[in-house]
Amino acid sequence: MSVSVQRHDFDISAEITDLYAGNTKVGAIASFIGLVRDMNDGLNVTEIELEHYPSMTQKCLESIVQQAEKRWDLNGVRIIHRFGTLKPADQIVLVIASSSHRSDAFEACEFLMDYLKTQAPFWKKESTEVGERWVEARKSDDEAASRWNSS
Amino acid sequence: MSVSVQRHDFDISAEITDLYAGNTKVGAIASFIGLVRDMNDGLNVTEIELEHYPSMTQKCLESIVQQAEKRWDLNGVRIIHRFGTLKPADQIVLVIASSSHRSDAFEACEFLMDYLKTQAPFWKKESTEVGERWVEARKSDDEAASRWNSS
Amino acid sequence: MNAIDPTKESFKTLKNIKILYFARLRETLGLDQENIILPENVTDTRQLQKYLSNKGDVWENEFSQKKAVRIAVNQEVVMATQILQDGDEVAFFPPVTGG
Amino acid sequence: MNAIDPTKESFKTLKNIKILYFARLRETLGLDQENIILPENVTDTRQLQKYLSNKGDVWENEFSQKKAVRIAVNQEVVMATQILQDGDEVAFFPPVTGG
Repeated sequence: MSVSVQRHDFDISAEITDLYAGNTKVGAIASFIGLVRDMNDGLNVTEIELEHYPSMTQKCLESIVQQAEKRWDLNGVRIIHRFGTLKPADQIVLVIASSSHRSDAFEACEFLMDYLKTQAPFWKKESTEVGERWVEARKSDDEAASRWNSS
Repeated sequence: MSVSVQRHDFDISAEITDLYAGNTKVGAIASFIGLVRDMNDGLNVTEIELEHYPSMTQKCLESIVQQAEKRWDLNGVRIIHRFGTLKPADQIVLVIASSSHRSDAFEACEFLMDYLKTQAPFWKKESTEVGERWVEARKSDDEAASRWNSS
Repeated sequence: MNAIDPTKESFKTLKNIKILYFARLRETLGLDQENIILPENVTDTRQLQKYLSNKGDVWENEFSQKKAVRIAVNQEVVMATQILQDGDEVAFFPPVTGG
Repeated sequence: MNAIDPTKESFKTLKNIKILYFARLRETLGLDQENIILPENVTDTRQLQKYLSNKGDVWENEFSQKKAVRIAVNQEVVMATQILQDGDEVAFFPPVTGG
């Protein structure tokens, strides 16, 4: 398990290579990258500021990874989440789940993103054409996370 | 849309960068890499030979991509599938789906893999400790593909 | 779609088709492709399978429905029986195992 | 878990806690963290919220339940009311929006 909360950018190829290097049991690697979009809720976004709660963030992400490792047969998990000032098209988050089996890798990756979205202590503030604003949490994210309770 | 059937390896970072370069509408990139495992159905695999049906493969993969583009709101799709001789830990297949929204990217990526697995004309022959054998199709792959019909 | 070319009326039943064999079939039949003129009584994919099965030995083994064989006509998988046209490319192969 | 230290019996009700405010709360309150000694009548997270709300103005606005506020005690989100211990780190923040 490997969780990083960092200001600097990341490279998915390097992370994937690190994650499975030499492990010939891995047959499937599912990954997700979240990017800054230039538009949100009808306004142009020129920049975002990502704030977090350092002493909680790491613990929270590690706990999410442990939950995924209990539910699915995984060979490796990697999460990187950035903080600080980011611009449109910048990478925000990377989640990788590797497994012997495709469905485990896919489900774990989606679960990790859903839980991260609703539990990890990050907050986005957008700079828009009409000033700054804090991004509001989305009901659709809560719903996405809650479907893992029943399955 | 971009589909490649090729003998040579690929780099996921380069492919992702090509796919969304400059498109600040993209918020979510889901991807999948399939790798050669060193063990399958209880036998050690030292090498696989991937055969395909060239004039059909490209058409088939493009048709799968078109189906995904109809079902989900996608900004870009990329499929690379290799053929020829591959060894354990070698990359076989790459699927990338990008969207403004995470659930579209995830679902399209999983759909593309499920359909590719059951429809694209590729066949694997494994070299094992007890000789060569053609890999048998899996019922679980047919089931994975069929769930997209009802949803 | 059984279009008749009036300039070649006497050859109207002559259909040239190309057959491709992949993977296990290619190996057991020892053949990757062939061009054949369809016999008059072979007009669709099902009859073609029976015709190939009647060649006996490994052919019977592969085409007598004991083994799962998929059929594509002109690079598209056909699920039901399909009428064959002159110039068709017919491919026989096992269930796919890529990805 | 209300452990009593017999060597400090006269201070048994004194609880020092650290409070952190994040994102919108940090900005509207103009404060990112503070250390407080809990008043005797404030023993759990719900009472702490009421206590902060009673400071009026922006505090009332943020803590009178008009706005969604999440609470973490010692870096773990608490859903129900939780008893506060000496040394606890309590964080208040809006619903998270990372990823």
